[in-house]
Amino acid sequence: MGEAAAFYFFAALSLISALCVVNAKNPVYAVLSLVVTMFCLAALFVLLKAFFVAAVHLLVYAGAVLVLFLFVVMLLGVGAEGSATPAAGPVFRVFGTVTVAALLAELGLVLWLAADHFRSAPEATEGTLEAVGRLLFRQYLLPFEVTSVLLLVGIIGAVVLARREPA
Amino acid sequence: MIGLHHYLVLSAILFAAGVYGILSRRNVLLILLSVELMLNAANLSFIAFSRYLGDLGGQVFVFFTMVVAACEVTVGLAVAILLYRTRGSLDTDQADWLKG
Amino acid sequence: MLTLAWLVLFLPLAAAAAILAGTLRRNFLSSALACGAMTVSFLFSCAIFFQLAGRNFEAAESHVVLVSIRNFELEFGVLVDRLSAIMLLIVTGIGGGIFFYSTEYMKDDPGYSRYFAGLSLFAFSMLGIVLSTNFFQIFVFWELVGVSSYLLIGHWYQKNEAADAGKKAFITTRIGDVGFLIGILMVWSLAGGAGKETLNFGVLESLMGDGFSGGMYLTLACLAVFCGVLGKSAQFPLHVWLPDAMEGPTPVSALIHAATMVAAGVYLLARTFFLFVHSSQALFVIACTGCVTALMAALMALVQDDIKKVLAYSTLSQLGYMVMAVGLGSASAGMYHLVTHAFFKALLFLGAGSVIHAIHTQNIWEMGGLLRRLPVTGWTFLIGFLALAGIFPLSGFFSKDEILTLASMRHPVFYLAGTLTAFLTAFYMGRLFFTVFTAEPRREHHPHGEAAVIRIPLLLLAFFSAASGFFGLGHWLHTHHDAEIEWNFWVVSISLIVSLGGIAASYLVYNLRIPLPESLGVVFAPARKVLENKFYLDDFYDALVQKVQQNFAGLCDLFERWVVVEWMVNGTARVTAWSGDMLRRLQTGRIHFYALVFSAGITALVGWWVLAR
Amino acid sequence: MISLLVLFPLIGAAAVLLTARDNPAVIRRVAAWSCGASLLLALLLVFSFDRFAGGVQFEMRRPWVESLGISFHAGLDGISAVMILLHGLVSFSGALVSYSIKERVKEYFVFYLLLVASIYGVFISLDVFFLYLFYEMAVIPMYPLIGIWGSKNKEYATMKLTLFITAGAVLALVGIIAVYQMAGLKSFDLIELQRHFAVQPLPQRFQKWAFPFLVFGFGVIASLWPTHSWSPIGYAAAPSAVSMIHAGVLKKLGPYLILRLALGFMPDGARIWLPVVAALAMVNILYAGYCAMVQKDLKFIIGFSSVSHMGYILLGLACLNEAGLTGAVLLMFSHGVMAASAFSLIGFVYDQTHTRRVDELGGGLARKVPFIAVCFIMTAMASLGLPGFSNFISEILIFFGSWKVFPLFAAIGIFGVLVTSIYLLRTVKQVFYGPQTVSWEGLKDAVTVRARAPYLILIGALLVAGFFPQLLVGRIRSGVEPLVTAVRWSEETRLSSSSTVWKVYGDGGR
Repeated sequence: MGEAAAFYFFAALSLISALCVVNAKNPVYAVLSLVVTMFCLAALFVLLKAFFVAAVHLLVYAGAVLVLFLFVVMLLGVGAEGSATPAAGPVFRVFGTVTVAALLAELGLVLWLAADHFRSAPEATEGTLEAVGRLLFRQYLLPFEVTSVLLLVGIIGAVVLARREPA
Repeated sequence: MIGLHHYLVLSAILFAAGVYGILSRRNVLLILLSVELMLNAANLSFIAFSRYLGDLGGQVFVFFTMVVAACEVTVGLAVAILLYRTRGSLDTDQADWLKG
Repeated sequence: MLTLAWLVLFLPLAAAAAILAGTLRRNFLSSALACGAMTVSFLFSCAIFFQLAGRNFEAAESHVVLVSIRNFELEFGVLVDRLSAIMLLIVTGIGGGIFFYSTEYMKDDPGYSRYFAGLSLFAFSMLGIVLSTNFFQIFVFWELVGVSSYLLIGHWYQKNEAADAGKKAFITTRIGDVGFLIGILMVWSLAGGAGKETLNFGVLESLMGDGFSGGMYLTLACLAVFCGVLGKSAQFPLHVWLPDAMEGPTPVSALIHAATMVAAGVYLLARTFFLFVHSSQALFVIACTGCVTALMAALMALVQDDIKKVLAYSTLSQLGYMVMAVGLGSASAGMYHLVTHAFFKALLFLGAGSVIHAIHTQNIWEMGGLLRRLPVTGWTFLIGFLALAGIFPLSGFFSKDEILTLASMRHPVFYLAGTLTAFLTAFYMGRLFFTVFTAEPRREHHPHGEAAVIRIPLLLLAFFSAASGFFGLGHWLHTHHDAEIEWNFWVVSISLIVSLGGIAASYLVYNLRIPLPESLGVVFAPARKVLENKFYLDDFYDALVQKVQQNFAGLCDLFERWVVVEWMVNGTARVTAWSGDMLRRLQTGRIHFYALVFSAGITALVGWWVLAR
Repeated sequence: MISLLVLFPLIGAAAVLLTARDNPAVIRRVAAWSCGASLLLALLLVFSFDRFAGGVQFEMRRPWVESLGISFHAGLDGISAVMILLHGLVSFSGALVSYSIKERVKEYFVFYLLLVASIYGVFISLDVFFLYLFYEMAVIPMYPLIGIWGSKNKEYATMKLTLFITAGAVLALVGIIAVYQMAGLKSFDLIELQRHFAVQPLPQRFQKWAFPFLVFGFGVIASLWPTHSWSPIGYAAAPSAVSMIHAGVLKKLGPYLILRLALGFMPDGARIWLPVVAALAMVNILYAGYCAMVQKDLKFIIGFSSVSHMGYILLGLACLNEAGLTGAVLLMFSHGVMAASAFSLIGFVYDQTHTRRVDELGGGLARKVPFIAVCFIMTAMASLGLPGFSNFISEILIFFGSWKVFPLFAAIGIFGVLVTSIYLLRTVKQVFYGPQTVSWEGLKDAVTVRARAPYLILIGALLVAGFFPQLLVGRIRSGVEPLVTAVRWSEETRLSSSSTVWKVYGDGGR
């Protein structure tokens, strides 16, 4: 019962905050709402017994990514931003809404059609640090190492892009 | 007991919300935020499947997704700064250099 | 014997190649090579003739296969029989004389060596025609004589007229060759139908023996082959090139455009007469063509002022006789006239050449009284003239009367036309002879003398012109395909009288200069105009080339420029550019638009995928 | 050994790359030597080719991508033996003619040698993949060669030429892949495919739609009407040596590949479609001939003339009998050599007078440049089918071959020879004969052996092949016969002639 209650609570909260993200006038609010979403998602991960991922998730998203966002938002000036970013034009809005609705309907349809497959009971797998670590450093060693290269490239890219031209 | 499809439905809605965000906002930062939302919706499905199929590979994948997302954010934000610097605004409609 | 024939064929080619390869700068060596090769060829030809006589003139041939593809072979060989043996003697004999004559005539020419290379090439080609064993080979040499004639007519290529004349000769004869080649292909098909795909004369003759009937197809084939004759032997309506060809050096005119090449058509007809005898319609067309040519050319000869042009039209007219004879059913009569004509026409041309060489003009009205100044030329010219007019007992008398007798046996129209031509011939030749040699000169000349190399060929040819009627060649050449000709006293005497009448008339008018009534000139003025304009045929052809051909070519070019290039090619390019321009507008540069299209696309794809299940 | 044909020019190209830029004499010599080496090897191969044994000789094979069945498979049959000889002659003469190139000598020769190498590659490849690869490789150097070293209108011309050829190649590629899939052998090997099709031919319906892809795709390169318009302007703009290679050899790749791939794979399709090709070839012959008649630029005249002559080659192919096919291949050789000679001679005059316009040259050049004039006249004579040059033999063979199948077309073709002689003789007259109206002080005749060599080689080759045609005909025949056998088999067993797309078979064959 407790589990179900927790799920519905966090699900609802994450949905609300997600809607805030996409609808907020002020970017700062949007970022902060996303932080809430991330917390809820982390909580859901915990419910799914993915402890390690939940922890990393919190660290990376709530701790790093979103802070970075906030920095940028602040750096580029918030006040001007709020009024200077009206939503897209009406045509885009209408088509966007229709597209999203259709997408949602499709996803729902897929889930409904495939509902039978999801009836199986959950296995007793726990995403502990040890279990995930074993997998990462055995089976996925090479991809794991490659991600470091990716990160390096990302860093360099960001530096190159954001660097002020000397002239 | 919470079924797998609960998570999947939630993931779908979050994903759709992200798409909506991308389509309806013109601020680069907000678009990037929406992308984050979509990525995390996908992450949620991964974790849920991983749990219900008993395969930890899904969690590893989420890990990789996060790396990618992190990179994407750094580069994306750098681009946003660059955009702001050159065009004086974060409005994507201003950034139409590639107009044919 | 056959080895000798091969040598006869290839010696002149070797001489031509040697001159081109090595001795272009050494004039004497060049002419020595050419004349030497020709002399040896002549001696070998004599040897061949006697060997053949020793074998009772039984035909012999040898050939190599040039190309063989499955059941299809192109042969190249030598065929020695009566016909080719006599032609060998003519070509190498008269040709040799003309070679020697040329050494004097051309001596100061800058293109001396080139000239001899051309002559040797011509001799090779002509001998090739004579010795051909099959249609393919004769076509090969047919083309080669065409090109050597082109080169020799255009020898003085820096004169526009000469260059144009060469071109005209080559292209006009090639028009005939189009038909000739088609004819060869048709004959090939016929032979295939008769049992063997071959072009060999001997095999064809045995395939198409008595009782062979090819029907309409054969007639068409014969006429197509005859097209080749039309071109090379300058028959109406393709005769226009021959008068123009007089732009070439005079010995060339004598050799190619009088004695040998133009006679090749008649030789071809005689050689392939076994085909023609099966188609009376084809023969009729041939006879008509010959008849028209003979008469028309004789008429045109009446008004020429250029000594060589008179002879050229005379050649046309005599060729018409020969072709008519073949068309009337006797190839041997045609060949007979070919042989005698070769002698006296070569003689006349060389005589004319001697005159031109001496006084450097070709206009007969600027000449006169030359008999005293150039006695050898004059007297031999007289012999040639009388032989051509057909005066007893010179050679022309026998051969021409054989043709006239034959015509009288067939249809009075041919006979009348032939006799009229005989009269005209006598008249225009008389006009030429008297004006040039006996009449009072209108201008003083100081001709330099006649060199020995000019005199000797003239004398030899004069001898043969006079005597070759007594060799019984007509009978000797007779084959079972030819019509029998019965000697007819009346025909002979009438033609003799007519010729003498022509000479007499010309004597009165041109030697004694009897004043003619003014009214005569007025009455004949329109006819004279038509004749001077060569029956307007040249103008007609010019118009055909200028208006029809050039305009059609221009039309093709316009089509190419505007339809193919501008419309199709550049049009395609423009459509591409335009569609690119249209598609460019899709690239709004606005990320929202892309995102929308992208997600709508994904949605649509997923939807399709879902609904498809 | 056979791959050396390709390697010599490639090595040459590498050597040129390594040579210092300021040493053009060495660069030219290296290029000429490497082309010469290939020519010698080609001569050696052609003359040691056993024409009685026939088939494919000097074979070699190296597997490359086994999963797709691609291997480097090289060898010569009767047809390609003659073609490498052609290419050897033309490319060597072209290298000698290129001595007159003065700008960016190094780059020029690198591209030139690459071009030469890839064309050798096409002719020796017996693997469809490599065939196509080399073929496309040949197009690449062509683009800069014309675009950089060309003359008037070069940008337009090179663009047009490259696009046309590429478009044709793409069309053909569709056909090739279709055949590959349809055969189901998982092999690109030409010999294996042909062997397979001999036992189990492609279905007729497939052949009916796939054949046009190949034949019209390669037809573009053969300048089949109406896709010919790249050719005159391309030649006019290209530097002499490139015009030589292009008109002489590259253009012959079209009929060569039609013969190799289209006829070799799809005899039924050939029987259905070739009458259409023959009809278009007629348009080629007459239309291009008449177009040539009113051109003022010498290269345009020869360009249209080559379009016209391609008509004869295609007519010969369309006959589908020994005489026609042999004639077509021999004409590919003869016309290739002749066109190369014509373009090199025009280039010689152009280099010194800087004009190619007949009216500007003013006539009478025979006195000024007798050697060039003689060569040009001989070339013209070869082109208009004078006996003694191999062009004559090949045209005669084509006429004999086509007379049985398309008597009307044969007659038109013979008439086309007349058209050819009209415009060529007119050109000769206007340029070389008559009085000289422009003095051309700087115009010098070719006197040195090196300057004369290219013309002598080319014209000599025509004469040798014309006097001893069996030298080449015997070899060609051994290559052509299997194709004819396949066609004959198709004729007898599969399809009555009434189902051809276009019934033009008359009864001229009686």
